[in-house]
Amino acid sequence: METKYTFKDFQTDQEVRWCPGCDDYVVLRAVQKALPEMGRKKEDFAFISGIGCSSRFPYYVETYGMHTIHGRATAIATGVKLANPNLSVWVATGDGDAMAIGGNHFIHLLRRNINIKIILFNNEIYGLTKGQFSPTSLIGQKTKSSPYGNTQPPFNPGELAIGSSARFFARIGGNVPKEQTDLFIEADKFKGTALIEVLQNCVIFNDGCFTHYTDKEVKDDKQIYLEHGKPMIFGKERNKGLVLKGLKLEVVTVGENGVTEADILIHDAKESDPTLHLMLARLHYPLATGIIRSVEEPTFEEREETLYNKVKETSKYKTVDDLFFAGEIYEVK
Amino acid sequence: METKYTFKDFQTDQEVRWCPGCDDYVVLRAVQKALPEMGRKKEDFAFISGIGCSSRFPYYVETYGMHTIHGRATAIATGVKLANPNLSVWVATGDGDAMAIGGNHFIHLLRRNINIKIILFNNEIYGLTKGQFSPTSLIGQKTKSSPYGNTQPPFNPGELAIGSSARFFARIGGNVPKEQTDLFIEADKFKGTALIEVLQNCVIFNDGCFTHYTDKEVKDDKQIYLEHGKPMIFGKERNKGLVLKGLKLEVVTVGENGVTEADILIHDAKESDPTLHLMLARLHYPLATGIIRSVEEPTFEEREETLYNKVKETSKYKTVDDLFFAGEIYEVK
Amino acid sequence: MITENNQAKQTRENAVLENVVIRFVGDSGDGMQLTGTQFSDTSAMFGNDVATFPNYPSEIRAPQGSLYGVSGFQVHIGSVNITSPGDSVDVLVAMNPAALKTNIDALKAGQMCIVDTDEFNKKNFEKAHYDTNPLEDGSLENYKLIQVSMTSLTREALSGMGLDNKAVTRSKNMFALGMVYFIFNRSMDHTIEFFEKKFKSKPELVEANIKVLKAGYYYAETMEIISTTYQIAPAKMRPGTYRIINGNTATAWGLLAAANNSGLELFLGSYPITPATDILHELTKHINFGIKTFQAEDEIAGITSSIGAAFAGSLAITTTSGPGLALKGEAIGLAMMMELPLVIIDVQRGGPSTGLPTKTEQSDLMQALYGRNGESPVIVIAASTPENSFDYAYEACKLALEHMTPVILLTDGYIANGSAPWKIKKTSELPSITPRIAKAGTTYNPYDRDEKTLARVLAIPGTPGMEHRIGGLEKDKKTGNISYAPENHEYMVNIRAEKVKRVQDYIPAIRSEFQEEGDLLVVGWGGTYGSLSAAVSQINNEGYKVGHMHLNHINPLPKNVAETMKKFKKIVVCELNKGQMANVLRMNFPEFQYLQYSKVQGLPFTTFELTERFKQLI
Amino acid sequence: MITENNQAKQTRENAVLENVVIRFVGDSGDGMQLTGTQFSDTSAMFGNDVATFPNYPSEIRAPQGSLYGVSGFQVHIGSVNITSPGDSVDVLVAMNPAALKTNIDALKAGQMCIVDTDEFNKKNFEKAHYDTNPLEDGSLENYKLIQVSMTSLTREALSGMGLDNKAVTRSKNMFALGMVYFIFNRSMDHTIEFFEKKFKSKPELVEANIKVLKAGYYYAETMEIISTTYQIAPAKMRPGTYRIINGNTATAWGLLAAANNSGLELFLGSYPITPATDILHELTKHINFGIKTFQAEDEIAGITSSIGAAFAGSLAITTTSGPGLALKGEAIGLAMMMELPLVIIDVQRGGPSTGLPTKTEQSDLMQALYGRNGESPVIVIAASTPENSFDYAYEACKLALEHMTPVILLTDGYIANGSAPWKIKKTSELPSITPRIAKAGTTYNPYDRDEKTLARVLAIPGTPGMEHRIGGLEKDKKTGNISYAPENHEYMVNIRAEKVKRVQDYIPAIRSEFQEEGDLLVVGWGGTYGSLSAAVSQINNEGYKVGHMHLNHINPLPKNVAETMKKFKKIVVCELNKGQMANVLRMNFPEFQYLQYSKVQGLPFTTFELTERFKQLI
Ligand SMILES: Cc1ncc(C[n+]2csc(CCOP(=O)(O)OP(=O)(O)O)c2C)c(N)n1
Ligand SMILES: Cc1ncc(C[n+]2csc(CCOP(=O)(O)OP(=O)(O)O)c2C)c(N)n1
Ligand code: SF4
Ligand code: SF4
Ligand SMILES: [Mg+2]
Ligand SMILES: [Mg+2]
Repeated sequence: METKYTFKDFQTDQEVRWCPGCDDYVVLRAVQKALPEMGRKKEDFAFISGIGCSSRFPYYVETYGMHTIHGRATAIATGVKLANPNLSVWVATGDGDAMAIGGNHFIHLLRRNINIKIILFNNEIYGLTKGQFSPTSLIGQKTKSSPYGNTQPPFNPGELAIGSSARFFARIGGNVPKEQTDLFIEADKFKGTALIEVLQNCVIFNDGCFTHYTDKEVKDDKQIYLEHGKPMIFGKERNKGLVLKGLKLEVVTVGENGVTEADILIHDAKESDPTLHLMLARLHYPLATGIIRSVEEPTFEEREETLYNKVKETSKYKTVDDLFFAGEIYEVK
Repeated sequence: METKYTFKDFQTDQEVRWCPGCDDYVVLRAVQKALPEMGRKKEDFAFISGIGCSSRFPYYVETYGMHTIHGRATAIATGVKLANPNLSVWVATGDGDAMAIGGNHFIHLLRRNINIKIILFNNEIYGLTKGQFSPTSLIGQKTKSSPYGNTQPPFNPGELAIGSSARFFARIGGNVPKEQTDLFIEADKFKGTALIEVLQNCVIFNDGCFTHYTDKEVKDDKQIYLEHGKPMIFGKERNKGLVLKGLKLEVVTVGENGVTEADILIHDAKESDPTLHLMLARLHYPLATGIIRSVEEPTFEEREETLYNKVKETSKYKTVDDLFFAGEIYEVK
Repeated sequence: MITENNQAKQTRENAVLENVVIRFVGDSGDGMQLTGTQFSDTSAMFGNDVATFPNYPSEIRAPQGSLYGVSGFQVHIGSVNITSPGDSVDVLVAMNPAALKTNIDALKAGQMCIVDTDEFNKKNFEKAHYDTNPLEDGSLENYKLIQVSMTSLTREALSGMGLDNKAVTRSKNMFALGMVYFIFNRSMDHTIEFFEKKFKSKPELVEANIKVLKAGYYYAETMEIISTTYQIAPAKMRPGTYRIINGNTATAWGLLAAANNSGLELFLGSYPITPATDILHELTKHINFGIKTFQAEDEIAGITSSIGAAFAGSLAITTTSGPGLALKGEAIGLAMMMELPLVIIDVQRGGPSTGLPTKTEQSDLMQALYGRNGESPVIVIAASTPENSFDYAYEACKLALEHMTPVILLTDGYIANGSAPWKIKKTSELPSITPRIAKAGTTYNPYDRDEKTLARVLAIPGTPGMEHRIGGLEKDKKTGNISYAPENHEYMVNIRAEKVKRVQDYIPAIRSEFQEEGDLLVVGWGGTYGSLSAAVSQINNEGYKVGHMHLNHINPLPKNVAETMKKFKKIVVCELNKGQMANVLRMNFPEFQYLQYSKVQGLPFTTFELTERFKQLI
Repeated sequence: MITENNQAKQTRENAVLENVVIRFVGDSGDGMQLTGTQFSDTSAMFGNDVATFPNYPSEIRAPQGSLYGVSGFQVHIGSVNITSPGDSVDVLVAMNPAALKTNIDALKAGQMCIVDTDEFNKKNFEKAHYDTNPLEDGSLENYKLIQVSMTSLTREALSGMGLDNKAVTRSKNMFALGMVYFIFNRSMDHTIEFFEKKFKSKPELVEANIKVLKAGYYYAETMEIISTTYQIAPAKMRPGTYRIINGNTATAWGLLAAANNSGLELFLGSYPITPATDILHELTKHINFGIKTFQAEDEIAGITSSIGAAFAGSLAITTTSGPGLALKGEAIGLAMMMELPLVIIDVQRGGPSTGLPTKTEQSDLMQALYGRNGESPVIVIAASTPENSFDYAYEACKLALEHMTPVILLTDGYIANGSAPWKIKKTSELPSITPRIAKAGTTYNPYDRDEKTLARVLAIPGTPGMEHRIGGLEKDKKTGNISYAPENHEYMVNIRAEKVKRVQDYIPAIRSEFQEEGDLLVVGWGGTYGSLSAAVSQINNEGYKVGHMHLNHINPLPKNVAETMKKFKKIVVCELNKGQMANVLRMNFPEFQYLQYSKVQGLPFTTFELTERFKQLI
């Protein structure tokens, strides 16, 4: 490439049709800013989505894309990537699309570790169908389909994902474009299935559901932004930290009760044992954001490629015709 | 009930049609022995299955049952239980039925915590369709559909289940009827979704896949049978044990290097934090069997019942007619 | 259609009309749905017959002023029988340029167009892709244009109340409604009461809305811009207690009534999908009746949980729309094979695939009949109006429970969202429902059949002595055990088909409306009843001899369909698809020739296009 | 049918036959499939025409000796054209009482029944529900019963080799095969070579099997139990190189050929299901050709991953059977809407629901045509013999790629598992395939269409300058962007249908075989070709004038169907369902009257039942 792309190169001519104030706009912009940084040609991306507000995403990214059917984005992306491993394949999906109707393909994609990036727009609601509870809605949440309060305990996407063998899991607020851009670039660098959960505010049907974590005022105190190799420190004053007490994570204050920075856990996203990552994914105070887990292993397509090379080498048949004429054939004169 | 049932009361007139030597026979017998111990009437059970060798199960249990379609047993059982909470509802399902085509319903049932018992016949193969790899088959496993070796990393059912919020998870060998019977009785006592993974040998298509754990010779050394409140001790000599080193489980020998029984971890199946349960579920040496996790929480149907009572109390409408005639009505004369 | 009987009263003309079509259009945020509903409710209570048609954008909140963000609500009221919301419009209320642009074509020449001039500014012209100001460029000269600064007048009316700009904008729809109430000589009482109830705890909102409503009313009365007001007399309707109801609510209530009358608990397993979701919403509100609604993880779990509930003895329902029905195919086959009662409701929308999800269409008929593997006939019926959705939902339950088979009920986006007066039925007035449930203590064979209906009997788990297993494999005709025997399979395939066929004995005969014989028989089914009936009525008024046979029962068809068709020279099948019912008739009655009139635009038929077509055909 | 031209040779009679049907039956573990395959391969190599039909139990390993555990393999060989495995049997080899009991009815009176007397003991009588020994109770007196202690003789033959009992039992099928080889004057060479290859690394197994084979052969030769041997001359077949192939393998290979000739990578997304799984197995073996097979988590992921691959430029395939097709409906609609090339193969089995999974049926036709929401026509074709499954798989790919649409290929369990000689086609002999792929550097509009075919062009991701988005919502006819415009929707619905319709110009005309005009036209489709052809051939031999029109192209139908039908006085549509093709014809050609002959027993038609029926109808 001669000239570097800017985010404008990834804008389409389509009018963006989300509700004014929806966090989806933030993610779109963050993606459009991240793509030029990935050192790939514009035509080498594919954005695949299902159905939902967030699934309109591909229409707005100037590259190849498919807006498909509800819940199947991960499975369709699987086919795109396997058929054409050179593409950088991205899935845009909602909490309903990915974890309600699409739950099966979601967990199987994570299990297989295909090099696909999933942006999960978690707004804890079905937006497009105008506000029913989703598999991440909270107990007691009042929605159109739970007028007296939701009775279904939610999934924690991080726990479900790591339980399905996710090797890359990150979480990020819906209102922090800069951090999102960084995360998307990191996800692209990761070789394997990468899941990025965005805490996306739906201004219409679930406004403020993440405010207690993401509001500018409280964000630094209520979230911990994890970085590999760095101590788990957070807080406006950057004086809170996480330590391990037995099998529990505890919040301590540096400088209090003799705690020093050296006592604080160092984040190791690359540890293959998921125990600590799961504890972080489960944490409510502070809420863990950033890259929680990032463990490279052979991808499915690499395993397939290896197998192909091996079988090709040893195969008796160079052409399809060889096969047709091999073995038990006979002549009729 | 006057007279107590025996296992014979739960035998049907149908010829059992599994392959000679299949572990499914063992499980069937164990279930038939467990049912009389549950203090329920024979007609108050329902066994629901999908499709697969193991899914033939309901035909052989003399109570209510349905042999349905592939992958949907958990969803159908959900309807049975919600419609009729008095029933003791059991699902018989294979690794393919539950975790391939049925993966979505499986994780959602676990999330919702409906009081249903799932017996997962994990033989790491599709039996009924004559031997394709399943989502629990190992990398490299040669099957009809992976003649050069499987390339898809497997699920660990325990990890997937607990990642989906499973509150009860147990694992047991396919060849230990007595332990199975005990487990089924315990599962019945548990209030909530209970998953019992049976390591079931398929003599035809995947013979011996668990032998290194389940063979009589090695069983005591390679498995640890967990019991709530008891130390995590195993081994033919009962001198091996598990201790926690940081975030890793380690095997130690009691009497060596100053290790005493007091150092050994005590199994707490009822701890609501799943961290240690997940570590146990992931363990390869020894393989954890018995009840790994058993944490009671309100079931979905209880939450629904509570809601119903609340809404009923406050509702304006006593009858459907009340509703029809309420609000904006008008008379035409 | 306005037929003016001029009767000058006071200084203004006051015309008496038989019926009138009013369309309110504005931004999604402009409250057009509420405005329309208020007008239609008020008119219904006044005694008019009423039909309504809401039409909203597929976006949740489209940008203000945009063309695709226009939301509309059409009301057809009359002193005569009203069967459809009407095609062309007599009064158009357009709150901004985008609304005007996208709706003006529907307004009849010479008729009234009321606009909020405050919104006709450069910014909004751009958004609506207007190059010039339509109020000034002469493009509206064929209409009676009524220009009102509604926003400013609303602001004025509210001045001193300390409300912010947003509140002002939000209530200007009441100004429009007030004006329309005046124009049609309607009382404001119903709407005033409505606000008093709705904002019980926010008296300032009650006050504001009423103020604006009255301001609009008095403005129209006072200013010399309205030259004619109209009178629409009460319609002759069957005496009784009425309410305005939309199709989805009527469907939900039909299910409630069936649960009540069958003595079973209702279980709904469903996954949200437009335009069916409101049935789930409605039923969920009423769990106090001991019904159970279960929002499942997907459509397959929706139906399969219902199958479980059916086995366990509930009145089992699943609701969906086209793509969801496709996903349920395999499970419908299972229910059919196990011969369990199950009601599947498909509120059809524009297809194929995701298609036009917020638009109407009738293109799932073949899918309903054939969308699953093997020979698997089920009962298929269709509702044809918002209000009879109640009856067909009820009948679907009755047929499922009494004949032990899945029943597919087809409705569509048009009747699901449209509304009309419903003469309320008491549950005690409805036909009885007798579920086929085995009584404890009798001997039980799961596949024993009733001699007449061929329906089997259900033994509910928990009943002692009736333990049994059923499944999706072919089963022995006697024992119900798995059977691979060739003749048994053929026998069972036949008997399952025969069971559905015999439902003919339990459904009413069909009849041709307007004419029992004649030159043309218009055949329709499902949600097009209103449009077809209006068109056939009109063409008969014009002296043609045209009948209207409208099918609600599709599989099986009523017994006398052929007999009914025989009496006409020509048959035209009109449907919002490419001819699916025509093909069903060809399969069943190949001895007739079927003309077709198809429309696949996501829209209902109009009277005009229908009558034109009928005339060509005769 | 044995037409004996007695020609006594040596001491024994040696009859020359035109064709003969042999059925090998025994326990699942008795190796009947191998035995039958060896016999048919040897006969084919000798020059006979051949058709085979395996029939195994649905259980994986049923208990030994049980009735439902019987496994069979039927071979029909001839010096004449053989189109079906034949109905009734000339030689029955029954390895145990259960096998005898479940198969004896198929044996023609007076014909040869060979049994292993060692297995006729009390235990096995019980398992087979025989009250008395059938070899002694006179029940077999109408047959030429040949009693051989095969197990003992096998044990003897192997004595001294140190093999265990299991090995003895396993090879006794070779004793039977040896005998049959002698009876039909067949060489043992092919089978000997087979074992030499198969057990290359286990010479003791090679030796054992050959020993037993020869023992059987010489036993038959030596002992005076075989009074007649038979000669079946080579058939007149088109010269060339042949192999015996079953339908599933032929299907898989047709796909391989299409991938090769289209220059695209093949991608198969599939989920195992009987009887389709073998296509997945076969393709997976050949990943060395650069093809990709993906065993997905379910049918939906099977097809949707293929849709992804199609978008990415692969030749995309998904394989399944009835219940799986039901699950794929929604996704087929998506592919249809996006106008992507995709081949969906449905190997039909007995339905509805799980039905009779190991049996054959043709009851997915309507599902293939209509099993999804909205107006969503796709191409539907059907293979009709094991060997032409190759051609139709190939054609399915060609049509999909050249017309940019999903294509459903229907086969069935009968032709999928049956086998027949295939004159091998070189890939270079096949018609070319030209996928519609946009070339970099040209201007690209995703929904620009070819004038003749109306097919759009695919721009493969990775091609610079052609970035675009497609989806399941209705799209603008020009830009491909989302469009809710009413007329555009109707236009797009019509053009998608028209595109499929125009495929008529690219498929061959149909013709009626045997007679081009006459009293009766037998119409069939798909896998019944062999049975119908055999029956029509026979009835014409008997002097009737009956034609046979067999449809492989179903949507669209060939152009000259009506013309072809017109030439017959009566038409009877014969199918293994309740009349689905008859209804398709009624929809398309309502001007004809269609008689029907349906069979839904999980079994193919027999010549006898067909000819009887035809005679009744004429
Ligand atoms: C097969 C099918 N089922 C249901 C729907 C209806 N539907 C569309 S989007 C959606 C859920 C949207 O929620 P989510 O995935 O969280 O996305 P969001 O709109 O919140 O971004 C549903 C239920 C559909 N389009 N197709
Ligand atoms: C919709 C559908 N897809 C596929 C199948 C074919 N099928 C039946 S059982 C089965 C898998 C069986 O494996 P598992 O669930 O592990 O059970 P097992 O036989 O090993 O006990 C498959 C793929 C089917 N019957 N229905
Ligand atoms: S409904 Fe919610 S999620 Fe959807 S566009 Fe609007 S704000 Fe965003
Ligand atoms: S195939 Fe395997 S799992 Fe199935 S019955 Fe036989 S041994 Fe058991
Ligand atoms: Mg959401
Ligand atoms: Mg299995």
